[in-house]
Amino acid sequence: MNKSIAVIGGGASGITSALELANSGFRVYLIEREAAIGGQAASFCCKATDICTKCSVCLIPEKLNEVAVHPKISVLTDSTVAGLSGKAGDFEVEVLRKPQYIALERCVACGMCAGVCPTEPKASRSPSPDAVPYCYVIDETRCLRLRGEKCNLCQGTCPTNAIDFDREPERKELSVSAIIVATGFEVFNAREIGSLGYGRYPNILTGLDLERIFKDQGSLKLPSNGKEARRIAFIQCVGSRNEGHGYCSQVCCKYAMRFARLIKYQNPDTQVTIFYIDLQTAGKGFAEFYDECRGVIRFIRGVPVEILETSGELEVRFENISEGKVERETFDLVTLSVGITPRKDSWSLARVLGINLGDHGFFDTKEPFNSIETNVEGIFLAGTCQGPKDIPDSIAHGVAAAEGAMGVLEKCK
Amino acid sequence: MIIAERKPFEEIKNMIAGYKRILVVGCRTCVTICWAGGEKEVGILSSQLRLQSGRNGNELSILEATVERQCEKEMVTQELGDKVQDIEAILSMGCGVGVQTIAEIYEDKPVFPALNTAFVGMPEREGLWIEMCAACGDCFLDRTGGICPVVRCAKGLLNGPCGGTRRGGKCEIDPEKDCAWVLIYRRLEKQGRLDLMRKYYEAKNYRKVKRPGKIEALEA
Amino acid sequence: MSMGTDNKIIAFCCEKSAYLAADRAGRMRLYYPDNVRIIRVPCAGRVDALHMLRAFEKGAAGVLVMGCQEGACQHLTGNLRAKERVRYTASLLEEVGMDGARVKMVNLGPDMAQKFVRVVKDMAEKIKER
Amino acid sequence: MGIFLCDCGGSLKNIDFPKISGDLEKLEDVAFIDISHSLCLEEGEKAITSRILSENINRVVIAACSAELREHKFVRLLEELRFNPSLLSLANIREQCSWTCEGDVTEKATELIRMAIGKARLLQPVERKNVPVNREVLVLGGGFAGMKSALELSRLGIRTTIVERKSTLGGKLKEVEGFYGLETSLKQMLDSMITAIEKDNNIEVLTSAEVTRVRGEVGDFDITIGGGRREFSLSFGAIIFATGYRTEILPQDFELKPGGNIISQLDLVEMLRAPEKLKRRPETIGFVLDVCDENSRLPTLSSLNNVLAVREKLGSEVYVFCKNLKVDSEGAEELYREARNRGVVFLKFDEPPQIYREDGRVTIKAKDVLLGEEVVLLCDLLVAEERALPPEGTKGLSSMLNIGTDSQGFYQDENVHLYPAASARKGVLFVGGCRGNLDLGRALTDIASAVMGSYSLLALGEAVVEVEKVRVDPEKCRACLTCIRACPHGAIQLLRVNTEKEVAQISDLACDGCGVCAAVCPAKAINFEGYSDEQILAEVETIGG
Repeated sequence: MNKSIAVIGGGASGITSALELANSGFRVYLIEREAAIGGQAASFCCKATDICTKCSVCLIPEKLNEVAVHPKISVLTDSTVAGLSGKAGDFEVEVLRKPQYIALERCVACGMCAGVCPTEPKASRSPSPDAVPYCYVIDETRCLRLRGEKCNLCQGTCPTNAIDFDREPERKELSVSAIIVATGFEVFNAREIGSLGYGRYPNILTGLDLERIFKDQGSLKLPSNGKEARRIAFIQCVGSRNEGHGYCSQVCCKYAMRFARLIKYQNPDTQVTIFYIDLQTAGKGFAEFYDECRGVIRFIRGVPVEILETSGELEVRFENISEGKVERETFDLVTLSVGITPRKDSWSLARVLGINLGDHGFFDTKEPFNSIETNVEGIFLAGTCQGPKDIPDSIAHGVAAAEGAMGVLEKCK
Repeated sequence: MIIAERKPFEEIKNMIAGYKRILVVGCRTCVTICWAGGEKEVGILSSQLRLQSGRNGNELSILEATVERQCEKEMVTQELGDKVQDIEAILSMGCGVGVQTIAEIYEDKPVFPALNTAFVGMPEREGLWIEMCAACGDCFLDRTGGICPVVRCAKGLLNGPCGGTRRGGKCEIDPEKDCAWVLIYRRLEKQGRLDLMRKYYEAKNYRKVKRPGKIEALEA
Repeated sequence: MSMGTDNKIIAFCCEKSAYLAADRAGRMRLYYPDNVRIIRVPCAGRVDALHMLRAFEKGAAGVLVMGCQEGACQHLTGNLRAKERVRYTASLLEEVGMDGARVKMVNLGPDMAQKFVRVVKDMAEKIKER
Repeated sequence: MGIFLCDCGGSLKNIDFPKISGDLEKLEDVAFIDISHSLCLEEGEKAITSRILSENINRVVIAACSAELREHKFVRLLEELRFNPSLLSLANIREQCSWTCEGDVTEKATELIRMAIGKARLLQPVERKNVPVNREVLVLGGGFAGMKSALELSRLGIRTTIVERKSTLGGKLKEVEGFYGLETSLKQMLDSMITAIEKDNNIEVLTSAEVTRVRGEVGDFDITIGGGRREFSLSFGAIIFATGYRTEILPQDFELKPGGNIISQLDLVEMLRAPEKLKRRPETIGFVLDVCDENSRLPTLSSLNNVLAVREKLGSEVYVFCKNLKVDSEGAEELYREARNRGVVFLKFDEPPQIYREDGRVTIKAKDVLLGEEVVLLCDLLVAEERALPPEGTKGLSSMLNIGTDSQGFYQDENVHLYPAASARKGVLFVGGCRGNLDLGRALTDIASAVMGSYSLLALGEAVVEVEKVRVDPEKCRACLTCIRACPHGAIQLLRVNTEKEVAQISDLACDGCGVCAAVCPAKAINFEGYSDEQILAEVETIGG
C-alpha cells in the first residue's frame, strides 16, 4: 500500500493539505490547473493599515514556497484530472498535463526570452511577481511559432535552453491511496445582475477588482479618470443570500470593511458607505476592528437594486430601511461585494471522481458536521469547493482533510 | 539591588570635553540588570560619543571595557590593567561605588560618572524599577508589616497616615501613589496585628548613623 | 569616518515581510535609489540600538527598520519592540545633535512592494536635503 | 572561502562580473571566485560540487538571486557534500540589485558581496541533532472537543491523558438536546464517545482533577496535576486546551433577573426535552439577540436551532429580536430560511429593546427597522441572550504558561500566524470554545489542526533541532530575567546549568529563532549564530569602506 496522496487544486487549502501530509511522511502529488500554484488567495492583497486586519493573506506566500521546496511534494502545474479508477487505499488517477513549452526545472526567469519576443503584448509572459514556481510561460494564443509561423527567437536566446516547442501534452498515471479535492471557488459574476451595471460603467468594481488594484498599484484611483475617489459605496450580498445562492458567502462583509478601512486610512477625507442586510462581524479579533470601522464608515441597512450613471456620477437607488423610504445617492465609485459561488466545471470533476454535488452546487459531504468525507470512501474535500469559507477557515479545513486522509491510510495499513 | 540611570548625554559631553582618548567602563552586576551600565549601554554610549566627535571634527578615540564588578579592586585592575596606559580620562558607567573605586586605583587619571545612582530597589515589571529601601541603617519593617514608610510615604512619617490621604488610599502629594500607611494598615489588618498601629515611635535618630558607614565582619 | 559622498541607507529587513517585499519590488522592476543596503534579519525585534548607531557611525545617512504589520508578527511583539527601539535610537540621535528622523520604523506586508519603494524614496529624499 | 557568482544566464547586463571578481580576488582569505550562468540548475550544482570537493574551503559565499527561491537548493546541496550549511552566506544581486536600477550597479553588487563576505568570515558551524520528545499529549478538558481530540490522536497512535475538572466527561454539549437536521442526537454521540474512550487503552482519564503547575518546554512539559486526594507530576510532549466556554446572563447586560419567565437557551432545551411536563404551554416565546455582544455567532446559532425545535415540539408563536443575524456559518442561512418558512417572525432593531415584566408576562418594546415603527410584544417566555465567557481557569493557566489571551479574554493572541489552533508557545494548542470559536463546525476543524500539529511534532518520538543556535553564555549571564520576560515563545527558563549559579537556558526545540532575546540582553550574553551582533555589525561596517 503506497503512502502517497493526490491533492487536486493548489489553492490555500490544497497547499495546506499537501504540506501537512508531506510533513507527516507521505508522498504528495499536487495537481494544479494553472501555470502556478496559489489559487485565488495568492492574488489577494494585504489589507493592513499598519495594523493587521487578520485576513491571513500573508500566510499564503510562505506556504507556497514551502510546497515548491518540499522534497516529498511533486507539483504538476497545467494539469487536470482526466480519469479515476480503483478504491480507497489503491486509486489510479489519470492526469492530463498541457505541454510545458518552457521546462519549469530549467527556466531561471531571467527574462531574455521576453526581451526578444516580437509579439506585443509579449507571448512569453513573465509570471506574476509572487508566482510559484517563478517561471516564464508561453501563451499559445499569441505565440507566432505555435500559430504555425516560423519563429524561434526565444529558443535561441534562452541561456538554459529551457524552451522546446515540440513538447506534447502528457498523460500520467498516479497510483495513490487517497485523494483530496481542493479545487476552490469562482467569484460571482456581477454581470449576471444587469441592474447593478457592472461592466457597463467603468467606476463600478467588484471585490476581486479591488484586490487586483491594491495588489498591483497599492492604492485606489478612479478607473475612469485616475483621480481620487471622493464618495465610495460598498454593496453587500451581491450573489449571496439571493434565490440562486441560498447561503451567506461569509467573506464579503469582512473584506468590504477591510477595504473600506484601508481606503479611509489612505485618504481620510473620502466618504465610505456600506449597504448591508446583516453585517457579519463575528470571528476572532474582528470585534475591535468593527468598533474601529463604526466610527469611520457609514453603514446603511438596505441593499440597492439599481445603479445608473448620470453626468459621470453613479446614482444608486436603494430602500433606506431605517427611514423607510426609497432614496437616491450619488457616488463616484461603487464596489459590489461579490460572493463565493461553486466552480462551473465542478460538475465534470464530480462525474470523473463519482462524488455528489450538494444543493448549492458545492461538493456534498457524507453527513452533516463531517465536512471532509464525500460519499466515495478515500476522497476528501478541502476548502471552498465544499462551501464558502474565509482564508483561515480554508487553511484549517485543509488540515482537517489531511488528518482525515491520514486516518484512512492508518486504517487500511 | 542598586538602581542607576544614565546621565543626559549633554552632561556627559561637557564632562569629557577636551579629552582625546577616553576609556568607557561598564559593570556587569547591578547596573547591567537595571539596563543602565551593562556591556550594551557601554556600546551605545561609545557609539554616541564617536558620532558626536565625528560631527564636529575633533578626533576622539574611545576604548570600551566592562568589569565583572567595579566595586572590587582586584576585578578593576585585572580588567583595566593593560587598557589604561595612554588613556586621558575614564568614563565609568558603574554606580557611585564603581566610579570611586576606579578613581582610587588610577588617581592620576580623572574619572567621570556616566550614571546617576538613584536608589535601592526592584523591577516592578520589565523595564520599570521602583525604590524600596533608603538604607537608613535602622530597619523597623517588623513594625509596619514589611512596608517601608521612609521610602514609600512621601513625607517619610513613622506614625500613621498624615490625615491628608485621598479617597481610594492615595497619597495627598502624589495622587497616583498609594499612601504607604494605608497599605501598612491593610496588611496588618490581614495579619491581625493592628495593635502595632497604636504604638507611638519617636523620631529616628539619624545622628546615630555615622557617615560613611563601616561594617567589619568579626570572624576572619 | 566619512559621511560618504552618495550617503548610504541601511535597511534592516525582517525576512518574513520586508525582505520578501524587497524581492517582489525587484521582480516588478520597480526602480529605487541604489544607495540602499538591505540587511536580512530574522525579525525586526532582532535589531538593537547598537546596530543602528553603528550604522550611523560608519557613515550611513539613514536607517530603516522594516518589520511586519502590527499584529501580524510571527513572534507577536517583535515589531512592537522594534518600534520602541527606533524611538529610543531617535532620541539618542537627537541628544547627539543629529536629526532623529534619520531612523524610521516601517510596517510592511510581504506583498507591499510599492510601499517598500515609496518609503525608500522618501528616506533618500530626506537625507539629500541635509 | 569560496565565492560563486551567478549572472543568471547572462541576463544581468548591468553588472560587470569580471571587474567584481578582479576586485575581490585581492582579498587574502578568498580561495577562488567562480562565475556561472545558472547556479540553480544541475550544471551550476556540478560546478559547486567539484569546487568544494577539490579546494579545502571553510566558508561559501553565493551571490545569485533571491534566497526565497534558491536558498533551500544550496543548503540541500551543501548537506550532501558534508559541508555545514550554516557556513553559507548569500547575497541577492538580482532582485535587490540588478533589477532595481537601470544604470550600472557593479559597485552596489560588489558592496553587497563584500557584506556577505564580511558576515561569512564570522559564521560558526551549527550542528543538527535529534532530541528525544515525549510522545504523550495532555488534553485539558473532557468536553466534546477534548474527547474528540483524544480519540483522533489515539487513532493516529498517540497516547493522551484527559484531565477534566468536573467528575464526569461530556462538558457543555451534554446539556444540548441536538442540532436541527442532525439525525443522531448529541447525547447518543457523547455516550458513544465516552464508551469508546473507556475501551481505548491509549487514553487515560483523570476526572475532578486540575493542573496546578507547569514547568519545562515542548517535548518535555513537566506538569503537576492535583486532584482532591493527592498531587503527582507527569511529563508530556504537548498540551491541548479544550476547556470549552461558559455562558451566563450577566446582570449588567440584562437588567431583569433571570428566572420565572426569563430563561436561558439551556433552560429552553431542558423544557423541550420533556414538553409534556410543562404546566402551561407558553403561547408566545420571545428571543433577544445582539444586546450584550454583537460579534458572537453563538446566540444566532443556538437560537436558530432552538426556534425550529420550539415550532416543532410546542408550536408556540416565536418572535426573534436581533440586530445582525450572524449567518456566516455553514448551513446557518438554510436554518434561517427554514425558520421563516415555519412562521418565525424576525424583527430587526438598531437601538436595543426595552424589556420589563408585567403581571406574569414579559413585554418587549423595540423600534423595528423593517416596519419603521415601534413594536410591543407580550410574551409568556423570554429567552435572554447569554454572553459567552472564557472558562474559569483561563487567567490562572495562561499566566502559569505565560501565554496570551485575546481581547475577549479567550485563549490565543489575535495573530494570524497562530490560527487556527496554535499558541505563541510551541507544543501548546487550543481547540474549540476556549479560543472563542463557539460553533461546532469550526470547532471540528480546530480539533483536526491541533491533532495534526501535535502529531507532526511528536509522532517520531524525536525532533531535529539546531544545537545551541541561540546560546546563553553562562559567564556573562546575570540572570536578570529580561530575556525570559521578553521571549514571545516562552522558550527561556532559569536553570542551574553545569556552573553552580542559575542562568538563563534556551530550549532549542521551543525557540522560534526571532533573536529578540539577543537584542534585549543588557549583558550581551546571548549569541544568535547566523545573526549574531558581530555578524550583523560586520555587514553594517562594509558600507564604511
